[in-house]
Amino acid sequence: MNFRFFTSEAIRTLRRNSAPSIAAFLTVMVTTLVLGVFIPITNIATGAANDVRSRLLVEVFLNDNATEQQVAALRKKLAANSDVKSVTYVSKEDALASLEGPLEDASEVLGSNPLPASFQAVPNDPDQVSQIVASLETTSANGEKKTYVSPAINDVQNREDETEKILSITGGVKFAMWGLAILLVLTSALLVGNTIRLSIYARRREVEVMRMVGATNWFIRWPFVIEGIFVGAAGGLVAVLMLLIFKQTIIDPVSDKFALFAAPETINFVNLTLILMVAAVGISAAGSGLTLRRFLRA
Amino acid sequence: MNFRFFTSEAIRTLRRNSAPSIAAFLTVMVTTLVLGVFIPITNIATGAANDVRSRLLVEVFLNDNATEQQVAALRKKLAANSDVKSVTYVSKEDALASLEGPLEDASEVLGSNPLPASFQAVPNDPDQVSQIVASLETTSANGEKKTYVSPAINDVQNREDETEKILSITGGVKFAMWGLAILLVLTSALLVGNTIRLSIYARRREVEVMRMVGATNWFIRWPFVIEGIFVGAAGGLVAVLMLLIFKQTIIDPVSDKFALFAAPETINFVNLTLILMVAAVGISAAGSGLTLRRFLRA
Amino acid sequence: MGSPVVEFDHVTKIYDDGTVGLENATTAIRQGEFVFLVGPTGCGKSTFIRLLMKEFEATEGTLMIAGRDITKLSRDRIPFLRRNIGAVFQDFKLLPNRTVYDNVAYSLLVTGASRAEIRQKVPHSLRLVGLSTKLHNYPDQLSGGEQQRVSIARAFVNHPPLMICDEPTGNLDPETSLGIMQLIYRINRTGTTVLVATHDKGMVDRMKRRVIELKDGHLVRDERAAGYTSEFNAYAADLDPTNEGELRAS
Amino acid sequence: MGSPVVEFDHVTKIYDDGTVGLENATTAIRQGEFVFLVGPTGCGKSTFIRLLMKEFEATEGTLMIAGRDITKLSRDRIPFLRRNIGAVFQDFKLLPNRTVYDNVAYSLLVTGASRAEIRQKVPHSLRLVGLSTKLHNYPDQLSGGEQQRVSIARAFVNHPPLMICDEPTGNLDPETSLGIMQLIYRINRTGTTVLVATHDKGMVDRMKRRVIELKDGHLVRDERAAGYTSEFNAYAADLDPTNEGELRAS
Ligand SMILES: Nc1ncnc2c1ncn2[C@@H]1O[C@H](COP(=O)(O)OP(=O)(O)OP(=O)(O)O)[C@@H](O)[C@H]1O
Ligand SMILES: Nc1ncnc2c1ncn2[C@@H]1O[C@H](COP(=O)(O)OP(=O)(O)OP(=O)(O)O)[C@@H](O)[C@H]1O
Ligand SMILES: [Mg+2]
Ligand SMILES: [Mg+2]
Repeated sequence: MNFRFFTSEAIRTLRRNSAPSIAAFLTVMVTTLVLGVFIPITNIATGAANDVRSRLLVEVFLNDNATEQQVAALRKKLAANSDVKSVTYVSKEDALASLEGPLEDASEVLGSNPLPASFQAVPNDPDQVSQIVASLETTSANGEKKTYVSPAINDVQNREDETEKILSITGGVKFAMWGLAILLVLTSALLVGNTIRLSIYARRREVEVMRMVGATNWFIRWPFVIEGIFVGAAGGLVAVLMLLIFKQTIIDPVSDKFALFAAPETINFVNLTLILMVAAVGISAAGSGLTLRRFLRA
Repeated sequence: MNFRFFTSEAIRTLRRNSAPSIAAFLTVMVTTLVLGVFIPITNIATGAANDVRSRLLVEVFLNDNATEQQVAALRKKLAANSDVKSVTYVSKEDALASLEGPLEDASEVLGSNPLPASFQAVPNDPDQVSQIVASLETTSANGEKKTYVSPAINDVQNREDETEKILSITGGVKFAMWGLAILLVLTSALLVGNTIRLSIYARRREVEVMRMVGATNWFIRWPFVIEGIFVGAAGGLVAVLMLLIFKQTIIDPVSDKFALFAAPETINFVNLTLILMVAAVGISAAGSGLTLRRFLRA
Repeated sequence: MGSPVVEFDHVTKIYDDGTVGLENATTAIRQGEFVFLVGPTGCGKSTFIRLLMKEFEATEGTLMIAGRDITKLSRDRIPFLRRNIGAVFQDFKLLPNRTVYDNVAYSLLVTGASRAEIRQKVPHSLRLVGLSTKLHNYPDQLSGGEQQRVSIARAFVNHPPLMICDEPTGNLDPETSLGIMQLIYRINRTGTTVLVATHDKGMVDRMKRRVIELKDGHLVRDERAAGYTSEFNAYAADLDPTNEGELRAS
Repeated sequence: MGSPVVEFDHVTKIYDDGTVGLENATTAIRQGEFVFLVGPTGCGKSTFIRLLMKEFEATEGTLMIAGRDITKLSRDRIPFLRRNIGAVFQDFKLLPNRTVYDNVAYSLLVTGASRAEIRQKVPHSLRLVGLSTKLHNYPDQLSGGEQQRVSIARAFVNHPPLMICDEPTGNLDPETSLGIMQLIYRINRTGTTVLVATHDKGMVDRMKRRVIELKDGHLVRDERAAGYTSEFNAYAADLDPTNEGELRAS
C-alpha cells in the first residue's frame, strides 16, 4: 500500500471537493463537543451521587446502662457482619461535642449529658443499610414489639425515610446520567456515520468512474479512510480546543463553586481528550471505510 | 403557487432519490430523540434544585425572656423586609414536638424544655438568605462582637455552610442543565442544517439543470421545503413514538421511584410532543429552503 | 427578414483561468433565420451559446436578445429569458430522477402550463424525435442518442421563439441526424429563429444556410451559403409544418 | 491473424425493464483486428461494449476475453479485467475533481505504475490527442471535444491489449476526428485489438475495416470491407508508430 499516494489523494479531495468533508467535520466536531461537555457532567453527577450514598450509615444507640461486655460483643457482632464495612464508636461526650447551636448551650445549662453513646456502622454498599438494620432486630413471640439482638441496644436508626429518599434520588440520577451518556454516544456514532454516508453518496459517480478504469476496492477506499482520519482528527481537535478554552475561561474561574461538590472526581482532561480523539478518528475512519462498501458492491 | 404539484414533486424525490432524504430523516429523528429525553431531565433536575432551594430559610431564635412586645416588633420587622416571603412563629413546645428519637426521650427525662422559640423566615429568593441575616445584625462600636437589631433575638441561624453548599450545588446543577440544554438545541439545529445542506449538495447538478430550463428559484425551492416538512415531520413523529414507548415501558413502571423527587414538575408529554414536532418540522423546512439559496445564487 | 433577435456587440468572454472563450465577437441573427455555428473543437461554439443562455457573464461587450441587453438582466429575470430559449445542451442536461416524459414536461411546468397542455404537447414532441416508446424510462436507461433526442424534444416543446442547439446530432446515426435536422428546419419554418452548433460538415454543406465560423474564439467567417434555399428545401419540401410526420417509429 | 481476444457466444442482454439490449449475439474478434461497430441509435452498440467491461452481467450466453469466461469472473478480478481494456466511454466518465493530467494518470496509478512512468507517459498520451496545453484544467473547464480527447488519452495511456471506443469522435470536428482515427489506427498497428462503435459513416467507409452492424439488438452484418488495407492505409502510411507525430498543437 502506497501510503503517500493515498494521503495526497485524500488531501486533494479535501481541497477540491470540500463541501462533504466540511459537513463530516462539523458533525464530528459538534458531537465530540457535546460528548466532551457531557462526559465530565456524568462524571460529576455520578460522583456526587456516590458521595452522598457513601455517607449513609446505621446508627446503633446504646443504653446508658449497657455493660462493657455487652458493648464489646455488639461491636464484634457488627464487625462480623459481611455487609458492614467499618464500625465507629461514638461516646456520650463525642455526641455532645458534635452538637452545635442553642442545643449545646441548653445542655450546658442542664449540667448533665442527655445524649446516648452509639456505634456508627458504615455499609459496604449503601443499598444494604436496611439489611444491616434487619440483622439487629428480632421480632418478639407475639410479633408486635420490636426487640434487638443485644440488650445493649436502645434504638437502631437509619433515618429510614431519608435513606430511601437519598437512595432513590441518587439512583435516579445515576440511571438518568448513564442512560443519557449511552444515548449520546450511540447518537454521535449514528450521526457521524450518517453524515459520512451522505458525503460518500454525494461522490458516488466519482467512485463509479474509478471502478470503471480498473481501480480495486481498496485502492478507492484508502483515500476515503485517510480522509476520514483527517476529518475526524480535525473535528476532534477543534472540539477539544473549544473545550479547553471553555474550561479555562468559564469553568476554572468559578471552579470554587463546583469544587464544593465533586470536582476532584472529574475525569482528567488529558484522558478525556484522548478518549474523544480516538473515538472521533475511529468512528470517522471506520465509517468512511464501511460506508463505501455499499457503493463498491453494485 | 401550485401546492399539489410541489407536493407531488417532493414525493417523487423521496421515492426516487431517497438516500439524502433518509439521512436528513435520521438526523432529525435522532436529535429530536435526544432533545425529547433531555428536556424532561432538565426539567426534573432544575425542578428538584428549585425544590431544595425553596426549603432554605432563616431561623431567628428568641431569648426565653423576650417580652411579647419585643417579639411582636421583631415579627413586624421581619414581615416588612421586602426579601422575606413569609414568617412563621415556632413556640418552644412546637420545637420540642418536632424533635424525634433519643433527644426527645432525653428532654422528657429532664422535665424542662431546653429548646428556644423561633421565627422561621422564608426568603423570596433563596439567594437572599444572607441579606436577611445581615439585616438582623448590627456590628457594635468596637466592630468585634455581633449584636442584633432586636433584644428578643438570641441567635440567628441560616446554617451558613449548608446554605452555601446547597446554593452552590443547586446553582451548579441548574447552570449545567441549562448550558447542556442550550448546547443540545444549538447542536441539533446545526446538525440538521448540516445534513440538509449536504443532501442538497448531493443534488446540486439537478438544481443546476432546473435553472437552465427556466425554473424560478421558488419553483425549485418549494419541493425542497415541502420535502423538508415531510422529512422533519416523519423524523419528529418516529422520535416521539419512540419516546412514548420508552415512557410507557421503562419510565412509567418505575415512576414511583422518580415520583419521590420531582415527577409532577416534569413537562407535560403532549406539550413536549408539540414543541419537538414544531421544532423538527420548522428547522427541517427552513433549513431546506435556506440552504438551497446558496446553490441558487451561482 | 425580421428584426434582430440576437445581437453580439464586441463580446469577449475570458474564463477565470485566462482562457479566451470568445473574443470581440460582433454579429446579429435576425428573426426567422437558420444559422450554423461551426469551427474546430474548442473554438468557442459552446461559449457563444452559453453566453446567450446567461450561464455566465460576458467579460466585455453587450449582448442583446430581442432588443434587450441581457448583460444587464437582473437575476430574477434570468429564468424568464431561458424559458424563451429552447436549448439543446452538448451534455444533454437531463434530470436523472425524472422519466423521459417528466423531463420534457418540466420545461412546460416551469412556465405554469396546464395539465391538459402538458398531456397534449409532451407526447407529441417526443413522437417527433422518435421516442414514443420510451416515455417512462429514466435517462440512465437510455442510449446516448436517445438521451440526446430527449434533450431536443424538451428544447422545442413550448414553442420558444429562439432555439439554440449545441451539437444536437453528435450521438446520432446519419439517418436519424437528417431526421432531426429536418425537424429543426420545420420548426424554423414556423418562424422560430434557430442557431445550431455542429461538426457535421456534410449537413452544413447540404443545408446551405448561413454559417458563422469560429476559430480560437474569433469570428472568422459569417456568410450565407451560395445555393440558399435550394437543395435541403427539396428534402423538406413535402414536410408541411402543420402536418408533422413522425421521425421514426421507436 | 491471432487467436480470438473477444468471443461472444449466443450472448443476450435484457435490461431490468424488459428492453432487449442485445439478443443472441455470436461473434469473435481476433488479436490485432480493427473492428467497427455500427448501427442506428439504440441498436445495442453501447450494450455490446458495456458487456465487455462487465459493467453488468449478460442475461444469457458466454462471453470470453483472452480465452477466459468473464461471465464467471469473481468480483475481485473485475478491476484487473478493466485495466487490460482501454475504454473510451460515450459519456467520457472523467473524474470531475481531477485535472486533465490527473485523470489520465489515474489509469496508470491503479496499476501501481511508478512516478517516473507516469511523468513520461501521461504528457505523451495527451500530446497525441492534442491537449498539451490543457494539462491542469479540470473537466468542467474543457469543451466537449476536449473532454472526449481526455477520455481517449486515458484509454490508451497504459498500452492495453484491447481498446474499446464508444463513439470516440461524436464531439469532434471532421479534421480532429480523422486525426483521432489515425491515432487509433496506429495504436492498432502496434498489436492492440481495437473495437470502435461509431456513427461516422464516412470514416467507416473510408477505413475499410471489418464492420459489425447491429439492429434492434441483433447482429445483422459482420463483414470485412472489400478494399481492405487500401485507402486509409495510404492516409496513415507515413505515420510510423515509432515516430508518432502530434495531432494538433493546442
Ligand atoms: N469553464 C471554463 N474555464 C476555462 N476554460 C474554459 C471553460 N469552458 C471552456 N473553456 C475553454 O474555452 C475554449 C472554448 O470552449 P468551448 O466549450 O466554447 O468550445 P467548443 O467550440 O464548444 O468546442 P467543442 O466543439 O469541443 O464542444 C476551450 O479552449 C475550452 O478549453
Ligand atoms: N439501463 C438500461 N435499462 C433499460 N434499457 C436500457 C438501458 N440501457 C440501454 N437500454 C436500452 O437498450 C437499447 C440499446 O441501448 P444502447 O445504449 O446499447 O444503444 P446504442 O447502440 O449505444 O445507441 P446510441 O448510438 O444512441 O448510443 C436502447 O433501446 C436503450 O433504450
Ligand atoms: Mg462545445
Ligand atoms: Mg451508445
